[in-house]
Amino acid sequence: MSAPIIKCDHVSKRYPNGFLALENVTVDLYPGEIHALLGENGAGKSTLMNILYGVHEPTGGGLLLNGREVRHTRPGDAIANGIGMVHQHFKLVMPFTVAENLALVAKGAARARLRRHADVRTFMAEFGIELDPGAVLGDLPLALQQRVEILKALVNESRILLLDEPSTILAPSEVGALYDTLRRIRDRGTAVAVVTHNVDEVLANADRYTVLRRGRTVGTGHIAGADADALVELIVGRSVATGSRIGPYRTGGEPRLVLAGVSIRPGRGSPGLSNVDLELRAGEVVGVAGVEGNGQTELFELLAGQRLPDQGRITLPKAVALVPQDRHHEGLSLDLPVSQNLLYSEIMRRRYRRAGLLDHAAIGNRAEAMIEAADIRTRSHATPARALSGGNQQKIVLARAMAEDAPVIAVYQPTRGLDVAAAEAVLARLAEAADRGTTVVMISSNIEELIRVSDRIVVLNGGRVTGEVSGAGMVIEKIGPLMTRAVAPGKEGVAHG
Amino acid sequence: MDFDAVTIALFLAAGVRLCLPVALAALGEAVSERAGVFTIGLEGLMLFGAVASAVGLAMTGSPLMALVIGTGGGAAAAFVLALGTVLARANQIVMGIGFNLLAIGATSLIRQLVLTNAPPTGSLRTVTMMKLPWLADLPVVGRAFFSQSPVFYLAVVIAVLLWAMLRYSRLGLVLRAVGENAAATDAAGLPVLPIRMGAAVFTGVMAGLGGATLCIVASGGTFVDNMTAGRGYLAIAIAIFARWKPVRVMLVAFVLGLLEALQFQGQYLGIQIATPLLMAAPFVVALIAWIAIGRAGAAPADLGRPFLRGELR
Amino acid sequence: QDAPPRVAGLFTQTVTQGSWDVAGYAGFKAMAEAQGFNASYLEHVTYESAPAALRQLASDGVAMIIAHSSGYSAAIKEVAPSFPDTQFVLYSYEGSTDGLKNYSAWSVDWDEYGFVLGVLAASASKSGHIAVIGGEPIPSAERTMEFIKKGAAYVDPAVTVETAYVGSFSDVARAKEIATGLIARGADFLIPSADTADAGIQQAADEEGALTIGSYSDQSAAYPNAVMTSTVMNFAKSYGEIGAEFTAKTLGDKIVTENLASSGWTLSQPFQHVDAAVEAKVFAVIDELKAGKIDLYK
Amino acid sequence: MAEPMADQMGAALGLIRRALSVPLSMRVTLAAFAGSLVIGLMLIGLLGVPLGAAARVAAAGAFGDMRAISDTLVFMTPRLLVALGALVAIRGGMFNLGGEGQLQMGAIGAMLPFLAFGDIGVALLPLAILSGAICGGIWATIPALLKLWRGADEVIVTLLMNFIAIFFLKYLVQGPMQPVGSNFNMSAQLPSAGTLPLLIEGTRLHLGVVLALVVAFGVWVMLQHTAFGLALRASGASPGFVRLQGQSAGRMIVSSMAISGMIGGLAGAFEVLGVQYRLIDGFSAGLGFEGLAVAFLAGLEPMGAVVVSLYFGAINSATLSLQSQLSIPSALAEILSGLPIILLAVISGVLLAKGRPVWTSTR
Ligand SMILES: Nc1ncnc2c1ncn2[C@@H]1O[C@H](COP(=O)(O)OP(=O)(O)OP(=O)(O)O)[C@@H](O)[C@H]1O
Ligand SMILES: Nc1ncnc2c1ncn2[C@@H]1O[C@H](COP(=O)(O)OP(=O)(O)OP(=O)(O)O)[C@@H](O)[C@H]1O
Ligand SMILES: [Mg+2]
Ligand SMILES: [Mg+2]
Repeated sequence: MSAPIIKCDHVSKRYPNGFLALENVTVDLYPGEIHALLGENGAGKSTLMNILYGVHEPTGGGLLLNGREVRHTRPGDAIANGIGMVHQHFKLVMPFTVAENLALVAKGAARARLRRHADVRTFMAEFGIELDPGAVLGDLPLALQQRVEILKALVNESRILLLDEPSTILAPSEVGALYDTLRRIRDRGTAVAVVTHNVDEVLANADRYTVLRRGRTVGTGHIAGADADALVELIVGRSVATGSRIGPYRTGGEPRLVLAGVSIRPGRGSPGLSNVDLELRAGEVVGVAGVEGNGQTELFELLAGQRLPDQGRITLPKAVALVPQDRHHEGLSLDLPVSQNLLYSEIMRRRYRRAGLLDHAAIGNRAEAMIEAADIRTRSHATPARALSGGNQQKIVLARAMAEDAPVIAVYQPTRGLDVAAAEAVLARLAEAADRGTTVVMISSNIEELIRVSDRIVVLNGGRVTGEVSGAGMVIEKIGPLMTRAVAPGKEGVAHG
Repeated sequence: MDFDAVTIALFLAAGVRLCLPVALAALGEAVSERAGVFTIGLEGLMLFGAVASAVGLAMTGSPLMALVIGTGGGAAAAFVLALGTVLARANQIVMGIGFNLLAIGATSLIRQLVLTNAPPTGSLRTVTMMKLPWLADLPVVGRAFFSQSPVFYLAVVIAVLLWAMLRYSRLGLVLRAVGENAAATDAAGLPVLPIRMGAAVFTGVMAGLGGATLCIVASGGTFVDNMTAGRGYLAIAIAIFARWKPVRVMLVAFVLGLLEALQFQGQYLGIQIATPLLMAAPFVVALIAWIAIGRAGAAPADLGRPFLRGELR
Repeated sequence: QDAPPRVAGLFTQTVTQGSWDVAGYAGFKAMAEAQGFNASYLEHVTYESAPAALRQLASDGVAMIIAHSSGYSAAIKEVAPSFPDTQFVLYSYEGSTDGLKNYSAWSVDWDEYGFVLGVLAASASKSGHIAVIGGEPIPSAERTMEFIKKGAAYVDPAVTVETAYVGSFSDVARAKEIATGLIARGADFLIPSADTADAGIQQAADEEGALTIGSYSDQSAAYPNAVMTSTVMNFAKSYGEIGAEFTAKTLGDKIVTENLASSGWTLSQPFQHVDAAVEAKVFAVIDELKAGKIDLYK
Repeated sequence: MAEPMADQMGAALGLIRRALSVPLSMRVTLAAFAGSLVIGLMLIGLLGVPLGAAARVAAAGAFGDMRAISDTLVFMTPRLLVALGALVAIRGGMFNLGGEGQLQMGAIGAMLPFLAFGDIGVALLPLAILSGAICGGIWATIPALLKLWRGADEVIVTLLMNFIAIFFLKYLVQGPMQPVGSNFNMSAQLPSAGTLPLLIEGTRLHLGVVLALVVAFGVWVMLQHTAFGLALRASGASPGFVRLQGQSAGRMIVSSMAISGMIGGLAGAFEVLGVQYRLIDGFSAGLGFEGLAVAFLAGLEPMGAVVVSLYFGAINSATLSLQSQLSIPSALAEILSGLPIILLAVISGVLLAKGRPVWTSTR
């Protein structure tokens, strides 16, 4: 390998609130490599990427581009130096078309090359991506939006490509396609840096890795010769059992929630639901597998009581505890303190009152206990939820749902974006709940984790249930095809099988 | 009343004259809101434009120069306002309200210190009336639309240019992107703050021209304290009502101008409706129309949000 | 030697712009200088803040407060009883002082004023179509319009008198648009009665070739093509009397009527743009009014 | 028996202590006020007035004696109430620009019982206050319902309804509410039983001032110490969150606007019942927007609104003194009101850009 194309040289970053997110971090990126950046939630991965891209400026150290010192005070500087970035939270203009979004970033010659839709198609084809240039971004499913986010980073002939958690929102099959694209880009001599929480993905696709922990580099090396357990231990600082079954296989008790012939009309970018039959029983974990956008959202809304079926019947228990997919908008009220987020449902059920007013002391005490029990890392219970890392935010949502003691708990992508340790903790709590007799419905596109906690898994595809597997039958080889095999376009009211 | 051609032409012409200052300011507001900047200070910008034009008229004696100076006054004031709302990231609503209060006082003070009480003399014909050859001789429309102030023709041209700019040009794309998602525009390497500053100053140009038109074209060069009397707020309503589309802005403003002209017709005809109720009529009509439209197209997503790079949302 | 007494003036708009307040303030200032008062003034005093302003002035030891608008009447009647040592004076119109020992008013006979305007407009109009444009439809304005109609009819019962309101006392642009519309409908003489907004009416007349008048002071210089004559309020006389009566301690519970006979106001001469006959005719009526030979309330 | 009593007393004392603890952000507010006063005095100096004298007159005018203080408080009251109304709505997720209109309707409402029943003695005042609040509340509920029913954006609706209310009041005092034979555009005067009693003889300090402070305290308790307030804040900031919690964001919008309008209505009612004693055209002169600015300057915190509106009250009585004693043009009053708003907005913005927001709750 030649010289690094860019080097983060002893970089530190202290945020204005005084929090030291990076401390003396040095990372080299070489042309023609895929470099994985690993670390638990809040370790500083995004911060590092953002510094490379000019979103944040380092408070110590600097950047060396081909050995020369450069300053990136804004993304424009980084782009001018040949850097492209795929952001963890997409930077896309949703009402614009694909072509318009690409035109926005294009500079100079690139702009001239993307003038017509046909040109845009040609450009996309270079990376094996096929999209309608006239499609409005907001109408596309997440996975396709991500393709556009990647294309944007490539428009200007990037020599360095940064990707912040690109695989988090993808189904396993899509992850493969993503790395196919990345390898093509790497092979053209581009340095590719990828942030991810998935160690297996790193081992399968990356050339080198760097691990951050609490803002410091704790290890870096070649993938050849690394193994999963060692990497996980490097990431979280202790060994974590991953990949093994959590808890025993359970058999469900009395039925608690029944869907009978439920259909929901197709909506924008979604097939709706067709004739779904499902019976959920006490004390079991039912996994719902499927590629995102195959009716999961509608199913969750049905369970949440936010939507009624257009056809068919649903019998819900008195209460369903919910862990929604979008924790920032539905799971939490970000400006409320941790305590009130934790106890919101209970407060609304007329608890924690004194003389008709809120009993803040009691709320604080109860919240402290829950924070302790759920291992939520926060400065205090009065800290606004906004100031917590994603993993810890998710723990709040889960802790609240658990505390409701509802007969059914429905969770939707509960570990998305969480580091290994945080994800393990979430799965363990769900398993415990089922052991205590709660019905757990877990909708997820992560098949591995579904297999590890579920007692049976139903597969949603095109709005229909294309199959159910249970016990030892829960293997990727069986579930994958059910998820991805083409189904006849969903016609309302047509029964399957 | 006899609905002959002349009456109708005069009525339409009055609608045009009444709407012109507001329409100009509303065009400006539409642009800054497209770029994500809510210019509540529009009223104040119009006032600064008006007082600058009056000062310009007093100094140069030329109505044309007065309009230019008024436009410049609005732009300068908008630059100062945008230093607060765009660069310093001040809350756009608060800043606008404060700016409007300040503008009432400051323009009055300027008038007292700079302008004498004597009303201006000399002809303002060059800016109040310009008959377009051939077109002005057309029946009805000739008198209504082609025997107007040159500022009106300018406004129509600007509206069409803005429409084309927003729809077809790269500048339009970038401007809309800044209003829809400033963070994405920034990540695309484009200078968000300068773009917003530019849009805000353009709003000042239009509001300044609007104020100058109110003072020079509509009021014969007389500056009166707080002479905008709510027209800035009305212009904001028009910009939103028209969903930030320039040509629609002109049409909505014109309809409101007609409703205002209709009040006068009502008064002339001795219709027994109290003046205040007549004056409320345009607002009632606008409200009803707004309710009828219902869930109109979405506002620029980043409208009113100060841009902070790397902000956690 | 005692410190000179403090007096204060209250104005609804501003003393630096328009006609009513500017001319009134000039009278107020001249009076204070002549009498050696320590004078100050408040402008832009809304009727909302008037009671507060009056209370503040009175409790500050201001000995005489002159309010230059009839709209202040209610505020004075409310505040005056609490401040018996302060003299309150109102200029414009007042019907009754409610027996207050510290309230006096110089009350203009707006009925007569309107009548004369009607007479002069009807005499000057060639088309027999005149228009009156008021600010807001306040009762005193409506009443003035009634008397303008009477005056016009006195000259020629066939004269058409159109009336309209701007809806504001300061919106020059609206006033101008309304005036332009009325001229287009055939009016060739416009009577402005909208305070600061008068400028728009006079401009419209000036541009469209109609006649108009100046209000409260001679405005012929501003609109030389259009102003036939101006009403000239004799503020010097009225304010002079107020100052003298204050010094003589004869103020309190009195209403002084200002009209043609008292030289409270007059018309500037010579008339422009019309035959001498018109001027003669108007002044003949004025003389009859002064002599009490015309009953306005018939 | 004494046990819960003491408990409640303790709770009440705790509440008061928390209400009075001045938040750190107040320093910024005070800095902006001081800055604008300095600029204002410099302007006065430029007009040729000795600075010392101006400062003395201004200070005495705002706080010099009982009368000055009561004037300041009387000017504070409507601004405070409008701000409280605005912040309740905004906290609840409705961008209520309609303070001006709600104030007009409140003023109209305050006259209705007298016009309907005449002088009916002690019952008149409470009826008038109630009627003012209800009229303001109804006026503000309309935009909320229109938003739910038609999706009509409240910014435009409230803005337009301001104009409608202003012209409606104008119409009333020029016509239906004008006593026969009157020479002025105002309604008949209220009988003394129907007005807010003066608290100190020789001043204008009326009961409404105290009631406004009580309302401020009440709003604070409601927002911070009741489940309803918690739900209101949560639904304003995160409608998706409360929906998932099984609550109706729509109901929250309606109730926050109703409360907001009632408080805004009180602002108008107290002006009529405590200051004007009658309905006068144009009595509010932009109070609605000033109140909105106060709400934002206070970071949408009720106790902050007390401090900020007090400043505006002081500015108003101080400039009145400056005018009446030094004949300083009234334009300066507007400049002095506008400056602190601008300064505070800029300081807060700069701090926000530096990553240290003054107020965390402001959206
Ligand atoms: N603007 C900010 N101000 C203050 N603290 C911040 C800011 N941005 C990030 N942080 C904090 O800095 C730390 C590092 O954040 P960063 O986003 O880099 O983590 P990460 O490694 O990308 O985590 P994740 O896996 O959750 O994406 C976290 O504790 C985070 O909460
Ligand atoms: N956006 C933010 N604004 C203000 N403060 C923040 C922000 N993000 C993080 N912080 C502060 O940084 C601290 C550390 O963040 P974080 O919760 O990520 O810690 P952590 O222990 O690294 O979490 P994790 O358990 O995910 O590893 C937080 O407690 C919080 O006070
Ligand atoms: Mg963390
Ligand atoms: Mg991250």
